[in-house]
Amino acid sequence: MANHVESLRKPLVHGNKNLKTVTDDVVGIMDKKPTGLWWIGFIIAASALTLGIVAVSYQIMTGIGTWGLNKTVGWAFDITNFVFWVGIGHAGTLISAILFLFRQKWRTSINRSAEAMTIFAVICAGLFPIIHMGRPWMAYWMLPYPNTRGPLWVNFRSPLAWDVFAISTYLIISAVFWYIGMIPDLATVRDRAKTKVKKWIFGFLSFGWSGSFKTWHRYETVYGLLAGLAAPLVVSVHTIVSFDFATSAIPGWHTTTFPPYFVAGAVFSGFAMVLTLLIIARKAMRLEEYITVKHIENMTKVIIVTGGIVTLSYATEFFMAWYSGNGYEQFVFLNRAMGPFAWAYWIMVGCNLLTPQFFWFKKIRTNMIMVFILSIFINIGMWFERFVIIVTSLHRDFLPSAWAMYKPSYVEIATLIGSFGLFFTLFMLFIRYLPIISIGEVKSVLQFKGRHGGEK
Amino acid sequence: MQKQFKLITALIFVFGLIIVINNSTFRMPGNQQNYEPIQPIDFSHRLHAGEMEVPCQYCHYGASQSRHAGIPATSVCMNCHKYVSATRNDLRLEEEQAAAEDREMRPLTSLEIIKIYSAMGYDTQGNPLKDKKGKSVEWVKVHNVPDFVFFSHKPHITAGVDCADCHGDVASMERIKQTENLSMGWCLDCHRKDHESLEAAPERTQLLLDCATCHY
Amino acid sequence: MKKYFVVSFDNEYDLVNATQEFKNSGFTLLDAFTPYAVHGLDKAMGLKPSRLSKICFMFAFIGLTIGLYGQYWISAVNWPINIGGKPWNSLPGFMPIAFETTVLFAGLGTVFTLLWRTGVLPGRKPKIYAPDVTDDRFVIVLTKDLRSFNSEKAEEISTIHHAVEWQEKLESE
Amino acid sequence: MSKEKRYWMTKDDVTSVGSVAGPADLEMTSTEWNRRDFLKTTGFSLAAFMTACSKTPVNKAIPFLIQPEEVIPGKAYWYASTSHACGTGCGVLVKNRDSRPIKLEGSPDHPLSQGGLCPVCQASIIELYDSKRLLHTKLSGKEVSWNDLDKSVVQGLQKAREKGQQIVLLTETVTSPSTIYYIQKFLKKYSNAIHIEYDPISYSAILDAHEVNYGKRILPQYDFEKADMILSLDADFLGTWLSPTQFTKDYRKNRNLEAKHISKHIQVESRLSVSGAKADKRIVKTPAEMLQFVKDIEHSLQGKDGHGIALEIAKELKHYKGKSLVVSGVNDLAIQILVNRLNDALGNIGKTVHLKNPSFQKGGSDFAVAQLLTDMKAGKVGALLIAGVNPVYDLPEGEQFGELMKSIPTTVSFSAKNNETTELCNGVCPSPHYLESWSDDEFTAGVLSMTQPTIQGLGDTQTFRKSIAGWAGFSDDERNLVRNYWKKIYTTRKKGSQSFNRWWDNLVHDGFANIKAKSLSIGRFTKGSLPKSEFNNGLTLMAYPSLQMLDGRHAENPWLQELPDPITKLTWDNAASLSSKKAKELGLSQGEVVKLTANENSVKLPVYIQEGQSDEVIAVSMGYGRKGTERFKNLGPEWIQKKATLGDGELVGERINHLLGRNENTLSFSGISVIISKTGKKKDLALTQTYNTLKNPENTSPPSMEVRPFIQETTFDAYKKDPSSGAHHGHQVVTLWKDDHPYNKHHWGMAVDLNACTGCSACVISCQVENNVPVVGKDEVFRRRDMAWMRIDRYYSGEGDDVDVAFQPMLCQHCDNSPCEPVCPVLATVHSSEGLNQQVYNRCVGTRFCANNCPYKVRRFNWFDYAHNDELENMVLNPDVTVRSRGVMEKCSMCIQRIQEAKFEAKQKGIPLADGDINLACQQSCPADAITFGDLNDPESDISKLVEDPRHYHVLEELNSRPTVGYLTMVRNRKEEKGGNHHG
Repeated sequence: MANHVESLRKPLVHGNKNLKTVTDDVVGIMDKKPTGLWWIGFIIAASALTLGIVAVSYQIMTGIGTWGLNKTVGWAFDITNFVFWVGIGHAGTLISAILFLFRQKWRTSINRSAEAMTIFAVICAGLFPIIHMGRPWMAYWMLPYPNTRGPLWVNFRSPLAWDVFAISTYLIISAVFWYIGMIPDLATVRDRAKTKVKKWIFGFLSFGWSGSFKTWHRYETVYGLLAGLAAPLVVSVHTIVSFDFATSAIPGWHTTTFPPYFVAGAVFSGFAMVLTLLIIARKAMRLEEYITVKHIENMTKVIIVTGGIVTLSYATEFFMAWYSGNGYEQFVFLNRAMGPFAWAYWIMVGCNLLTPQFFWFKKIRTNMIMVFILSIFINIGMWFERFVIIVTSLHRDFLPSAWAMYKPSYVEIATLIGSFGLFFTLFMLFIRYLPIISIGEVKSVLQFKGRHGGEK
Repeated sequence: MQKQFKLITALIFVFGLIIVINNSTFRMPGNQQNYEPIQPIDFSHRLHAGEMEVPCQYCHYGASQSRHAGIPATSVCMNCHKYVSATRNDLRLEEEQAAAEDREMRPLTSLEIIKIYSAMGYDTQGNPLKDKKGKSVEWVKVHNVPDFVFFSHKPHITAGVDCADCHGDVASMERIKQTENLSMGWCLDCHRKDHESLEAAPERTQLLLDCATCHY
Repeated sequence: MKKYFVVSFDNEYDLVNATQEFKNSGFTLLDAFTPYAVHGLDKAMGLKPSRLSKICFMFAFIGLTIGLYGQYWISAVNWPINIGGKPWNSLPGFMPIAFETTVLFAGLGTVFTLLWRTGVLPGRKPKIYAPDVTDDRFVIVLTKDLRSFNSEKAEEISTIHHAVEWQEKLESE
Repeated sequence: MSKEKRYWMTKDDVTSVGSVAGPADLEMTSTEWNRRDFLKTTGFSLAAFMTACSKTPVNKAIPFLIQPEEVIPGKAYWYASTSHACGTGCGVLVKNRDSRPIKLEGSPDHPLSQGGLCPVCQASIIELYDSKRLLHTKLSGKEVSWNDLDKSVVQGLQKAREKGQQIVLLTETVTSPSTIYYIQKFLKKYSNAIHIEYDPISYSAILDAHEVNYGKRILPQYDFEKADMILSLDADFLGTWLSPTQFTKDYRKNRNLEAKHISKHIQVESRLSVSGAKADKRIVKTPAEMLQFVKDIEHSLQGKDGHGIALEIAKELKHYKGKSLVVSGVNDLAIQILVNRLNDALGNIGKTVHLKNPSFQKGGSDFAVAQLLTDMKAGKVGALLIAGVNPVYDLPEGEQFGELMKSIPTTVSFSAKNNETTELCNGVCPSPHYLESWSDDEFTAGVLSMTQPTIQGLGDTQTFRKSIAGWAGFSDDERNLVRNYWKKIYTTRKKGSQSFNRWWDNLVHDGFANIKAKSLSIGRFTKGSLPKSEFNNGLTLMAYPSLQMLDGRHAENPWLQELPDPITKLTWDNAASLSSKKAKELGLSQGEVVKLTANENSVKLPVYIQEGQSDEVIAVSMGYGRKGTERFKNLGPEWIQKKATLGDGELVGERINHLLGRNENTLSFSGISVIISKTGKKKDLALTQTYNTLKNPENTSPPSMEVRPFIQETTFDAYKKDPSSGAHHGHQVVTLWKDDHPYNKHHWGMAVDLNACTGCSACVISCQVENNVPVVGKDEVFRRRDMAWMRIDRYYSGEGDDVDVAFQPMLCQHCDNSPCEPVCPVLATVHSSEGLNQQVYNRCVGTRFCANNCPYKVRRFNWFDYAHNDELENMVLNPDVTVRSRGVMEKCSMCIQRIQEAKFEAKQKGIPLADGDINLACQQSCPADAITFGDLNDPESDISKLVEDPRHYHVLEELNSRPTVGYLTMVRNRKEEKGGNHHG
């Protein structure tokens, strides 16, 4: 009596798993000694993080002048990195929330790591607005709190104040979403733990989860609600990030298409980063049976779509510049394509427009090495997209007397490397110490259905 | 039962903390309320401003014309202390004693006034010494406003603000003490008021709330 | 001292069917314990839909109000400051933050309510009636205190539905 | 200000006023000089939280010991005095706070400068607080007392007399009648003594030419106000030539568009100068061509054969007979004689060229110096007393001069600072800064300018006057030396019938007095014969004084080193300017270091590509490569990628004086044959502006906007027909919002008249001094992080040597709908109820969004803690303005401290603020009166009238940021042919 569902859809998990083996596979990673590949990755990431810490400490002690900025180009690497990381942070919540709402079951084996990636990326992103300040020790002034200054509040009309709320809300909600989703799995780990310490730690972390169905019942409701909240949130966050530019007066920034453009770009870059990470993780952690080629393929399809939106946005920008008849706007776009930063522009175009086109071919989509390489190209392209938007718009804006060039300093480059270090260090720790696949959710979509499956 | 107990404990703790913060020396950074440092000379405002009713601007003459009210030069002290060298009590005692002992009154100089004399380079009787140069008294500044605040006494005096409004009842202070916290909120309490002595029209009040009223 | 009748299954179908039958046979279900959220079990157990979505809406509304009114009060009432010639009440400019506070309040409010109501809180010890409920066991717990509890009937239903094992438990465990 | 401000006279007991030398005696010391530290402390308030609870930082308040009369701590006092920064003698008002000068402003009533003040003079105040100043007398390198030095010098003088050797007084042009008097006494006492004057930037040829034409070696006074037609032959009279501030003021008066007629200015020059930039017509000629050109004009004037442009100009000159003026800055006798002939032929003498009331600003003789060199070589000189000049640096034969000096037994130098010459002298006499000394100067006949000390001397200094008087046998204190001289001759020179004491008091109070000019006998005009001129053809070198450095005497002034040259926008360097055509021809690019060889000497300089310059001329500014500038080696913030301002053993720029030559008896600064060769090296040029036109780069120029419309320009002809010509179409502003922000009381506004602005940059320095703007060093400027709140944008239009130049002072526009304000998350920049865009430093967290969003890019960020380490130098800081710490944004505050002060003052007096009560720092110092500031709400104010002027416009009006700083269209006196709106 084969399950008739099986004949319609390919299984989401390979390898004929049952409930027990799923637990063993996922929790087993945490019990085993880490592989050499993990150590290599961790050491590289931790070194990069150390470099970043040194660079940021030096910068905070000496001054923002240790970056290559000047009075004309007031933002460059800092906000580029910020927007880049926020963008990366979008795929996770999108996978877990929006795909959840659309009942896309294939998300179950990747959503945990994608969400973790979101949180780590948002942490990386959140750092930049703080360290890019001239006086980061005053960062708390961004929050409206009663004080003895009158009280003096904050400017709610500033996109940066919006950012504070958007990023922190996003971080909080994502983290809660992630953690709530992980509680049942933490309980599983707790119940399998052999050492006392581990038992105690996971006992604490799992909040006394007992698997009670009354709890599960409410939990499911809340999970759905959170997904419902996170979906518009994820859109709002990058919309607000795009407002940083869209509400300004600078040609090349002052653009109404920015919100959808940025959101699509964020999903685009986020999926690319998820691909990069998962291709490493499934290899390093031997999770090929859970994170299957089908997952990878599905994600490349999302990339094709969002890549298309990004392409359309580039075209729209140029069209609108021409159509507006606004000379400054037109100049900025010509300057992007043919000015001193044309190289950055063409890297962006090359990576973001051409790369996704390869994914039309199934052969490429299913070739993990190709997908990995192409995903990295997209990451690079999307970093340059933000760089191009920020730097080329600023360096030649209205008054030619103020036109200037920008060149990053070593400290800035080290800070960028450091942010990758932070991201990968956290991710490495995550795949080692926490269940990287949502055990409960995978179990719920197993093709195996008890006595029909033949175990008994 | 236990739950309620915990809740009550927590509440008591929070309220306690608030009370402690409000009523102790625990202050926000930069807040020097109740600062009452020991000064090099035991100068009594109570005696001078209170009992003797010396007007504030006799010594702090800069207040109406300048940013700083100014600490009087030692020579200003000498305007009176050329003649007044000890407290009335001491003088009366000496007078009585001299009368009792049937002798001339000995010149008396109180220890604090000797400090003024020595600052001027005078001897203990207040007579100039030839080879001695004076040295200014180094007072401890009590009312400190951060450097990014431009505070000028002049417009405040012009607007009819009383010295005591900010400096407290100096006439009753033995040693000078900062009675107000001098926080920005405290400044604004006054700058926001439409009180009549300032003859403030609404736009005038707005003017007093401009950042550049104090920060530039 | 409360007594419980604990039945374990190894798949969700048996669990759901057994639950249905226990319920129909007039047993008092204390709870069920499963490794994942089993669909259909709520109906079998006769659980009402959760009211958390209403809670969520309430918190969202509070968040929106605080967000909007807070910004208005700060910007236009408490200390109106001329910022780039913008109106005191720059409502369109207040929207992003109002949206964020709405989501934040709704999300956190709902989650905290969930944790509070279900007692899933840091430091809590779980009540375990049978092993492996977080792994591959599906467990039904029936209250055995009532005089009406029919042990034979219970065992019978368990057997019919391929229960892996069943046992009696005391609360102290 | 001029009406209301009281000038204070120094009391006769100077010491009581200026008694405060060190910070120790000043009240509130700790707070006034450590503002920045405070900002920093609060910055770390989180960290300080713990300590702050228990510990309070103790501030000391140290009052005066003896209360000086009329000095209230914290109150500013103003004294009238005279600037000696460059020898033109502008009248200054010295702002004293707590007994120390902190700012110089032009004295509005002074007949010469008329309230203007050049950047050099503005900046000279910091040299008072130079911690590397000479403060003690030295004899052979050892510190000695004045008595010992006097003894030694007198011995030396006597020895020279015994040996029959010459005693030479080598000075700059001496303008002080009392000093001249004591010098004469000295010369009388030492009969073998001679007095030689020379000017490093020589005007010798003009003086000599007058000797040829009029039999008297004089420098006439030029009246640019009366000149309706100005022909300037390489005379940068608005920038550096002779008396630029005075000339700018006068020039401006005849460029007033309300009049039916404005002057026409034709500039013939080899390089692009500030005056050339303002000229209505600019003709580029090499020096050799220029000589021929003047001859052509003369021929045309005489009605002989004339052709081309020379004929045209001659015709025009003729048209303005008696109302024209020909000047030349070329130090060449032939050209100067021709200029005299032209002026005579045009009947300008006595009208625009005054010989009877000549200028004494420059009187040096190149011939005398050449003679001195010969004498020195012959060993005839036994004692050399040098004052105010630096011959080892200044003279082309400087090195030789230094060698020869060594063999002279007695050499004494009077200088405020160590320089190339003092290093080689036996005796070093520290001169006081002019702000600590007494002086009387007659810079132009009939105007006596007074200099009084405004601070007690910071060192053991003494004026040249006092020493020379002492050696001549007149010992007295500084003040009496001057006063007694005037007491003696008072009756012969006075105007009016005041008693001497009264006259003296007024003189000191006003800073100047009109006196009777000494009568001069001027001979009748004779044509004279033209000497041969040696202007080489082919590639020639031209050395010119840059507006900041002049002859190099202010090379140690950090403000001037960082002031961008108005034309090149170059700081911290001089460069070899080449025309773009020539550079292309030679295959040189900007910044490439080339070797220039002339007169057997060579120098290595980076190339700067300059528009509007003759292809056959390499122009290099003088005043660089001064010893002492090595002090700036480590100026600027320290960090890993910092490039030192100077390399090891390097000086700021290169000295080029040794490349100059002598032409008969005059020093030639131009037309010197030069060989240029590549070195293969490159040098970073710290430019504050790198894109020089309003035209978009060719490959990225959009079809709808070839030229950016920031400069409105028209011709006078077009302006007369339509005053709004040159204007761009106005933008209709529609708003959805109701206006929440009426400005009920005041609404401050500013207008900058582009027609008046000469780009001289006086405002830039004035702002820097007033607002404590830091100096950041070459590397930071190179990285485009200069901090000046006010910058002067300079745009070229046209091509090759036919370029037009427009200057546009750019400062915070104080937009009513400021783009910067809504983006600040912490309310650090908000709008005041008087329409000012306020920047609150202590609230700023440094997101820099405001600067990014500023369409005018006028915000400045403190990338580092810029050095304020020099305690003495910090005395120049304005105590009313916060010194900004690292990490905060800053920008023009519209001198809010001045607005506030004026309001306090008016409030105290109980009278409303009147138009003109508030003078901003930039506005006050502007020699061209280009800046007007006032209340837009007052319909009678000057600014309100200017806003209504058809010429008034806003830059980037279409953004609807509603700036309150506006500009007035530039009008060139041209025929309409070139069309209005050249710039766009």
